[in-house]
This record gives sequence, C-alpha cells and structure tokens, in this order.
Amino acid sequence: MTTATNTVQANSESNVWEGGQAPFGVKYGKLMMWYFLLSDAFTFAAFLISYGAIRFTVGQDIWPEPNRVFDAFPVLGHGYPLLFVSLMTFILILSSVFMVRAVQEGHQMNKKGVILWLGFTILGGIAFLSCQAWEWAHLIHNGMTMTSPITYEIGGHGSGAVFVGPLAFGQLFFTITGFHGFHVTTGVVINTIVFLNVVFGTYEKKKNYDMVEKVGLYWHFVDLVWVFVFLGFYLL
Amino acid sequence: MILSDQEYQMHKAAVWRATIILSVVTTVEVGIALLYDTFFHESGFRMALAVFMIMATLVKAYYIVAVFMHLKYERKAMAITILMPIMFLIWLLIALLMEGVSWHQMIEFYG
Amino acid sequence: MTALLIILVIVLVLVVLLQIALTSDFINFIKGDDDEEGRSKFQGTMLMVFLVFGFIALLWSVYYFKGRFLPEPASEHGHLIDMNFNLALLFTGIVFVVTQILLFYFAYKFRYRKDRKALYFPENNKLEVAWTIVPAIVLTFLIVKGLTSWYAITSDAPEDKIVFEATGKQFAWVLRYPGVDGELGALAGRDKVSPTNEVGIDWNDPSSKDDFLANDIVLPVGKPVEVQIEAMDVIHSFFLPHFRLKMDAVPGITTRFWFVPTITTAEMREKLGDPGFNFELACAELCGRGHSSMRKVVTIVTPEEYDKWVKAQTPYSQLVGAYEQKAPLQTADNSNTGTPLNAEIN
Amino acid sequence: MSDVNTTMEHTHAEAGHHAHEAHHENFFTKYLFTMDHKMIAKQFLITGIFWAIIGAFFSVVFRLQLGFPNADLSWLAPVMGRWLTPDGTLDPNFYNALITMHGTLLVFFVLTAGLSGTFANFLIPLQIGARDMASPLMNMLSYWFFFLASVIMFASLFIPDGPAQGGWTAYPPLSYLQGQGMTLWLLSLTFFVASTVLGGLNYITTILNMRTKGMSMFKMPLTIWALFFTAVIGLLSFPVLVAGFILLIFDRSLGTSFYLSDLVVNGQFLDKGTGSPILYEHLFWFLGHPEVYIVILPAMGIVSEVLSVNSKKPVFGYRAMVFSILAITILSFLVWAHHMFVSGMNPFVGSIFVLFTLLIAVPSAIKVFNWIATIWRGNIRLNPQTMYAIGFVSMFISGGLTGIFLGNSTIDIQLHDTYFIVAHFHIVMGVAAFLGMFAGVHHWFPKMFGRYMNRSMAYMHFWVTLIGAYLIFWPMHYMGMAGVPRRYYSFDAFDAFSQFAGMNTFISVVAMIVFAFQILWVANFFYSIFRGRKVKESNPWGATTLEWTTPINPGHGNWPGDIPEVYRWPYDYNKNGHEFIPQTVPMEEGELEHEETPAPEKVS
Repeated sequence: MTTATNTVQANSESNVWEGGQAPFGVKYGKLMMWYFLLSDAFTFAAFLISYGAIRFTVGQDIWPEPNRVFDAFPVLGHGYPLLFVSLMTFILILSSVFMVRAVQEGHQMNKKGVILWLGFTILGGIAFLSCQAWEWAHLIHNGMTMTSPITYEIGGHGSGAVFVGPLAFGQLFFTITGFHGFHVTTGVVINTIVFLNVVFGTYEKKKNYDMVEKVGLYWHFVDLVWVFVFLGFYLL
Repeated sequence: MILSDQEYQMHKAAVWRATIILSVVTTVEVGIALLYDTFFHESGFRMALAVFMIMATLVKAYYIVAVFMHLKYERKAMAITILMPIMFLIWLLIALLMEGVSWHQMIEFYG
Repeated sequence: MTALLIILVIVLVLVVLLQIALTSDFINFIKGDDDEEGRSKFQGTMLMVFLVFGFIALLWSVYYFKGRFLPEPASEHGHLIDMNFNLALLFTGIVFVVTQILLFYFAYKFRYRKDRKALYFPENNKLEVAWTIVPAIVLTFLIVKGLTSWYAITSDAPEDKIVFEATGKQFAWVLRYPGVDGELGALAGRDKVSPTNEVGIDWNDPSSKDDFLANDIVLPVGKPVEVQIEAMDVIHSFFLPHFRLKMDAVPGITTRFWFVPTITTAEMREKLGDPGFNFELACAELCGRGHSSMRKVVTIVTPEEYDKWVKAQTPYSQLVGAYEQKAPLQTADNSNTGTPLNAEIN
Repeated sequence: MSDVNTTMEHTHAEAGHHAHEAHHENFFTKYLFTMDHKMIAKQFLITGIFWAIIGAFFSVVFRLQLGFPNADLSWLAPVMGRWLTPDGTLDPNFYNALITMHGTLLVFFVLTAGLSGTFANFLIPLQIGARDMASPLMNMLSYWFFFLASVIMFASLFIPDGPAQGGWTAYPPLSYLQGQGMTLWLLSLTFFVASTVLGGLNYITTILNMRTKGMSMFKMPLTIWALFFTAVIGLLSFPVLVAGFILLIFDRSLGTSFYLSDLVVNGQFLDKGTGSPILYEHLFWFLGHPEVYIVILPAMGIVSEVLSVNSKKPVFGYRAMVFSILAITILSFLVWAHHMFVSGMNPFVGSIFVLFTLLIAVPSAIKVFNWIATIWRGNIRLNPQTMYAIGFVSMFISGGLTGIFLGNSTIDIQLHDTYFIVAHFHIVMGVAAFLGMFAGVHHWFPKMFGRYMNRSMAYMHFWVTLIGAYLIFWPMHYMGMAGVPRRYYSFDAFDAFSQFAGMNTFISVVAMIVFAFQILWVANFFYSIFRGRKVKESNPWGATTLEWTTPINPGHGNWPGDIPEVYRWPYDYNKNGHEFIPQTVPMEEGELEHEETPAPEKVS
C-alpha cells in the first residue's frame, strides 16, 4: 500500500499508463499472484457451478439436509448440526487474520512480528487440515464415499427411518472440499518455506517482505474459496 | 515502505473490525441454517433463506477481498481488471443452473 | 505400390522446385538489385488471376453440384431451415463477393511502385461507424428470423402426434413403436436391459404390451411425429439429413424432436427418378469404432399404409414372452398393496 | 517513485548481469534451459513445427482412408504397424485416434503453443521495449511444461491401446470407456494448461508493467494488443477446462459419476448415478470456444502489423481494431454453447447463445473492413509475408462468413457435426491461423535468426497452400449441406453420403500435395536458419516498431545501451512525406497525432 500511495503522489493518475512505470503501482510479482488467483477462481467457480447444475439435475427433494449430514462433533458425538464446520470456518478466518498481521508487520520490517504471526497462520492452517481430516474420516466411516451414497436417519439419531441421498452429493463433497484442502496444504507448505526464509533473514537482506505479501494473498484466497464452499455444502 | 505509526494503527483496526464482521455474519448464517431443520422442504421459505445466505456470503467475500487482500487500497484500475472477469462466471452460473433444471425435467420424463 | 510411386514422384518434384527456388534467389542475390517492382507486379497479377479463376471455379462448382447440396427437404420445418439458410446465404454471399474482390483488387492496384506514395489515412469515423452499424442491422434481422424458426421447431409437439423411440447403442439404433394403442410403455431402468429386453422396458406398464421393435423407421406422411431419443452407452446423434433433423442421444436423459414428413419415399423416388432412393438415418456424434455404420432406412408411407404396417407387427412382449412370465406375478403383488398395475415401479 | 521503478531497474540490472555472464554460457544454458525470451520463442516455434508435421501427416493418412477407402496401405506398415488390419486397410479405431490426435495436436500444440507461444515470447519484450519477460524463470518453466506435455502426448502414440480415440473434444462417456491413451491425453493436456497459464501470467504482467518510457497502451502495436487479450482469454478459460478434466479423471479412476448415468456397455450394466454428459460439454466448450480466439487473435495481430508495414500505410482505425479485439474477447466467453445446439440443451438458453454468437460477427466485420481499408491506396510490397497476410484475410472472410450459418441454431440443426463445420473451422482457424503464422515467421525471421528466408520457395508455398486450401475445403461445404457427417471412417454404408466419393478422392489428392509443400516450407525454414541470406541492415522492412531498433542479432537484454524511449504510435507511415517514422523519433513541433489528423479531402 505504501507503493500505491507513493506513486499516486508521484504521478497524477492520468499518466501512469504512459510507460516506464507500473500502472497499478504494484510490482509484477504481486500482479502475477493476483491474476493467478483470478485464474484459480475460475477453476473453483467451475466446480461450484457444476455442483449447482448437478444438484438441480438430481432435484431438491432427494438432496440431503446439511444439518443432518454434518451434525457430529469430536468427543461429543452426534446432534450438533454445523457446530464442527463453524469451528473450521473460524479457524480459517482467524488464520487469515494472522496472515494479514504478518503482512502488516512485514511492511514495518518487523522480523519478530512476522515470525510470530506467520507462525500462528501456519498453525491455523494445520488445525484446519486436521479438522477436515477428522470430518472426512467421520463421513467415510458413516458410509459416504465416492461410490456409495450418503445415508442418515431422518428423525435424528436412533429414529430408524433412513434417508439415502444421491451418489452425487458425496462425490461433489469430496471433490470440492478435497480440491480446497489441496490448496490449503499447498498454502501451508509455501507458508512454511516463507517462514523459514523469514527466520533465516532472507527478506531482511532483500529489504522487503514482498514474498510474505504474495503468499498472504494466496492464503486469503483459500479463505475466500472456503466461504463459497461453506455456502454450497453447509448453508444451502 | 514503513508506515507512520498512526497509519499502522489504522490498518490494524480495520483488520480487527473486518474480523468481527466476518465472525458475526458467519454466526448469524449458521444460526439461521439451523432453521432448515423444520423448513427444509418448504420451497418458498427455502428460497428466501437461500437468497439471504448468498447475500451474507457475498458480504463476507467483500471483506476478505477488500480488507484482507487489500484490494480496497489498490488503484481502482487494478481492482477493475480483477473483478470484471468474474462477470463471465455469472453467465456460466445462470446457463448451467437453467440447464440443470432442464436435465432434471428430461430425466423425470420417464420417471 | 502405386501410392509409393506417387509419393516418390511428389518428392522428386519437390526437390526440383527446391533447386529452382534456391538458384532463383541466388541469381537475384548475385545481380545485387532486387526488382521489387517487377516482383510485386507479378504477384499482384497472380492475385487477380486467382480472383477471376476462383470465381469461375466457384460458379462452376455450384453448377456441378446443383441438386446435391441441401437436397429437397422432406419435412415441414426443413423448409424453414432452408429458408434461413438461403437468407443467410444471400447476405453473406454479397459480403463475400464484395470483400474478396476489394481485397484482391486493392492488392493488385496498389502494388509497389517506386514513385507511388501511400496515403496517410489512419482514421475515418464515418466509415467505421457505417461498417459497424450495417452488419449489426443485418445480423439483427438474421437473429430475429432464425430465433422465430428455432422456437417454432423446438416447440412442443401437437397432441395428435405419433411417438416412437430411438435408442442409440454401440453401434445400432433400437427403434420402439407404441403399437396400436399409440402409447409407449415406460422404461424400467437400464439395469433391466437383457437380451430379451433390449431397452429395459417396464413390463408392468400395460401400454408396453403392444410395443414393438422395428427394424427400420416407417412413418406416415403429413402427421406430426415425435422421436424420443435415448442412448444406452455413449452419446450418439439421431440424424435424418433429408428431414433436416438432428438431435443428440444422451445417456441418462431423454431428448425429443418432432417433425412432419411431407413427402413419401415413393413420391421422392419418382421426383428424383431414382428407384433405389431411400431416406436414411445416421449417427452424427462420434461414438466409437462403428460410428459410420449406424444406418437405418426411413420409409415414409401414406397414413393407410402406415396403419396397415403397425397392425402387422408382432409386439415385442409376445416375441420374448414377457407377459406370460411376468404379468401374473406382478398382479399378485399389486393385489396386496392395492396399487394399480401401471404404478411406478423401479 | 523508487519502488515503482524497481521493476525497470531490476531488469536493467538483470540484463547487465546476463551480459556479463554471456561468456560462461554453454550449450545447455544457451539453447535448452535458457531464460532469454527470444530463445524460448524459438523453442516454442520449433516444437510447434515438429507437432505440425506430425499432426498434418496424420491428416494425410486419414485422408488416404477417406479418399481411397479400402486401399491397400500395407506399405505404411513400417510406420503404422499393428494399426493396419491384415488386409492392409486402416483400423477404424486407429482412424478415430488419427482424427483425435490431428485435432488435439493442431489446436493446442501447434496453434496455441506454437503460434501464441512463439510470438508472445518473441514480440512482447521487443515491441514494448523491455529487457525480457517480467519473470524469465516462469517463462522457461512455461516452455518446459509444454515440453513435458509434448513428451507425454508423444509417448501416447506408442502404447498398446493406441492414443486417445474420443475426438479432440473427448466427450464422455466415450472418453470414459477408453484406455490408457485417454489417460495420457488428459495428463498431457493438464501440463499443457499449466504451461499456458504460466505463460499467460507472464505476458499480461509484462505488458502491463514493463513498457518502456512513452509506450502508453495506445502506442502499442496491434500484435501486442492481440497477444495481450489472447493471454487473458487463456488465463480465464483454461482453468475451467481443468475443472472439467478433473471431474472426468475422477469418473475414470475413482468411480464417480459426474458425467455418467446408468449405462449398458456391451450388454454389461454399469451402475452409476445421475450425472450428465452435457455438463462436460459445457465445461469443455467454456474453454473450447475461447480457444478458437486464442488461435486466431495472434494471427490477426500479426496480419495487421504485416499489412501496415508492407503497404507503408497506417493500420486503418487503430482504436476500432483494439476495441474489436476487446469485444471479441468478452463475447468469446458468452457464446460457448453454440457448439451444443443439438446436444439436448434447453432451447431458450440456446437462443441466448445465438444472440451473443451472431454479435461476434460485428467486431469481426470491422476488422476485415479495416484491413481492406489499410491496403487501399497503399504502396504494397508484395513480399511473401504480405501474400500470406492477404491470404489470411481472404480465408478469414470465407471462413468467418460460414460462421453466420453455424451460429444460427436453426441452420445448425442441419449443419452440426457435418463437413460444413469441418470446412468452416479449418478455413477460419486452421488455414487462416497458419497463414498468419507463416506471415509472422517470414516477417520476423530476420530478427530471430539474422537471415532471410528463401523468397521464391515462400511464394511457391504460398500459392499452393492458398489454392490447395480452397480446393480442399470449399467442396466440403457442399458435402456438409448434404449432411455428410464428420469423423466417419467410411461413407460406403450410406447412399446419401457415398455419392461424394469422387470428391473425397479429389480432396485427398490435393491434401497430399499441400502437405508436401508444407514440408517444403519446413525445409526452407531450417535451410534458411543456417544458409539463408544474411541480414545487412537492422531494419530490413522499413518498420517503425521497437524490435527493429535492436542490433541484428540482439543478445539477452535486447538493447546494448539504454532502452529507447517512445514518442509516437507504431503506424506513422507516409506521414508528412516520410516513408516511415520509427516510434523512437520525437514528435515535431505542431505535428498532429493520428487521431487528430483530418481525413484526406479527396476520398475516391
């Protein structure tokens, strides 16, 4: 943002396009990250839109009810609809907040701050992945896989009336949350590499923490996608 | 690069504000989603809830993109180049949902 | 072997051409002066020759193939499609002739000359606006015409339609007719497909009793016909070129197309003077090894002949003995629950 | 301010760095793992030529089958091996494999990577005045991903099942039912997408951030505009294809049923859910349609540039050209389902696609008229590249106009999947794009290799290609109107289709001759790299753009000294009595910019 404010002062908006300078006041690396995320957003959008199309094809009547599918919580057992997934959402949001803080400390050239907040970010990512692993394991244990449909008891646990959902639900769930989880995993790996670089002072020597900002964008994007995955699978 | 202390505090405050908004919206969403328990198969009510959920999600997406991803503070031209292409997805969404409905009817045809 | 020889000859010719080209450039290079004017004149003249001969060849080809492209449409909406085609041909034809002539003529006329000065002419708003708006108007006209026809063609079939079902599979079409009652029996699902139930007919549906499988398509002239198109394995496409009818057969969903045949096979044979003529059904979507062998003959007859033909067919259920085995069993089941015989049973 | 200029300084520094290192360059760093955009462009070009020969050879083989059905091809056994039946005819499965590979190779590997990969890499830094791409490393990776995709695709030609046989569109369930060939095909194209996205990101950011001083967006040559929007299209449409592919890969390997419903294959019942194959068609064509603009836009840019330089006349309506490229880009994302009018899609949705599709004709028409107006009253040097460019415009008109038939859903009922569409897209995005590519290679060959291509050979090649292409594809329109379906192994079974047997033979013979002359072009290309006449002056065509201000054989970093500054648009030809005024010449006192120049008084 310093970049932006400085250049705005240096050049009036009208001639930033005249060449010899970056028209958005942004270095190419950050710009590339943004456009890569735009491109990646199209992949996720294609998945989510396919989800919508398939859901409409199957029909609303036999689409499973999220409150029944996702009502488990570790240790506590069943009967807590959406509680666990809300926890996952909060973890991811918080992790995203930590990342913003890391980026801000990076702008202040505060190495210690970056280490602290980036460390929290990575922990948040790992926590999210662990939660997702638990959720997947739980659902697979309950019989929902890529090739067998979701089942649950309509009137709550122990009521006996079994609802059998369409195959498509489980397939879409695992594909899309899996693809999201793959992004989170990549994010954690990249964050860790950047974290080590921060610790070893690579960016201190370079006199900028741009790399933290770039991986930060990626991390927020993962959060952004989760918001829509959350909407598709748990809220609608 | 280094911001003045005042600016730094301001940005920090903006982030925490966004965090609170995101948390509140998510909580409200989840709270309302619990209503599905009773009304899951009533299409009119569902439709209203779905519209609410989508709106709330867009609000969340706005805060993530604008504050966390810092797009609000970038030059407008850049924000436009990033946001305009999303328009293409809207037509993809509309077309495929209409197709989904029509496939449903074509499958239902034979029961 | 001949092919090998032909290839050898082609290679030889190429080598000779290569040599000619190399030496001609070499001579130019030695002479030191590149005759840009003469070169441009020669190539420009060639462009004009190409233009003239091109148009002559075009006219000749139209004359030569007359009657073979867009064969006489044999359905009502076929005329609609041909009308749209001709309309588009008219407009695009004009544009084609004008732009090609201008392009080649300008290239010839304004070819390089030492003393020629090109005109500095970077913009002209009037011209640009003109050639934005004129195409837009023409296209609007084509869109309106086209969509009107499109909605007419894809509208729902009239009530008194004749229905039959065409199921594509690798690599043949299964044609099922509703029989005397005019109603197709329901399908029970693909898991019921077996050698004695080719498309998985629901034998519990009484209207399936008189359904019959036909070897070829037979249809009456002048009656609306709806084809229900299905596929068992991969995507096929139900294509009747003479009827201007094409619709994909998509596994899992039922697509439909309705049309009114307007000419009988006998009339068409007379018209063409070809006693061996037949309307044909083809597959138009790549479906594998035997894609090009999914042929059926389509015979259009008078309504009387059609009725006679329908009555003469043996129902499929009789052929495979479905009702003798299954119907009593099913009735017993139904009597318990009290559901009618044609209730939906998977 | 300093922050902003770091991008420029960074490249300055890097260029100096490289110049310093030039002495240590060995074969590997110079020709293989190079980060110089010019060498990467050549890598793309040569790999593209390799695939073009293979793809075109495949078309010759299947044209043999179509032109001479049941001919004895046993003499091809050394190349084709087990794909021939014992009596020497072509196996139908292999026929399907040939058409699939022909389509895939030419659309993706030649006309996407070979065309936009070559010219985007070569021209963007040179024409906007940059030392190299924004990220030379990613640029190198982009090529090597493409190379990896190429290797996998090449390997798939030799596996026992044979390469993919589902058509280049790979519609499920047909592609679901196929063997390892399809697996490799999907894998290869996934790497290909990675290459395109990496390349595209680089092109876009380079054009935005790295323009030299004075090079405003509206002073960029049309080639750059075209390549810019090509990259945008690729960046936004390929990801959707990847999503479609992932679902297909899952269907094939994990037992899901996104595209599958209950099927009966060879009498065997496959228990699947309620997926829809049409979903794949949508996802595929969301890429597939923009893809044809990825193919044609770079050619359009090259042709605009070549016509202007060689007729020594400014491109007519520069801004209109830019905005029509923009309009094509936007519309290309809204029209994909016009490939699916008879797929069983909702007719109402279809009608909206008709509307958008036919709208594309407007910007296309503008471009054609502007090209014609560009050469009007010019002083046209009919060099080979000019001839190719004129051939491009002619082909673009012929092929573009038939698009109006196909975009109209009503007419499309008859023409869909017939030889009419084959003729249409071969003319407009096959031959036309190739002619644009030839024009580009001839025009920039002196810059690429410091030598000229042989002119006489080029003329010969041009005439055979142009006449041959019309002879091959024009009659196909008639066949298509009669309903002859594409992708048919044999027409013998059908009375309505076999009546064109003579024409098929004719087309096949012409196709073989044209193929032979493409080999001639390739021979010319490689001969000229090593033995062509040397370039003596740094600006042989008298062009205004920046690439001709570099030395004849520019090193890594392009300009030995400072990057030149730009003062005017790239098309100042025959202005105020000068034949051409390079972009680096400052505007004279009181000189008007092109938008302000009044139209000539006498327009006749």
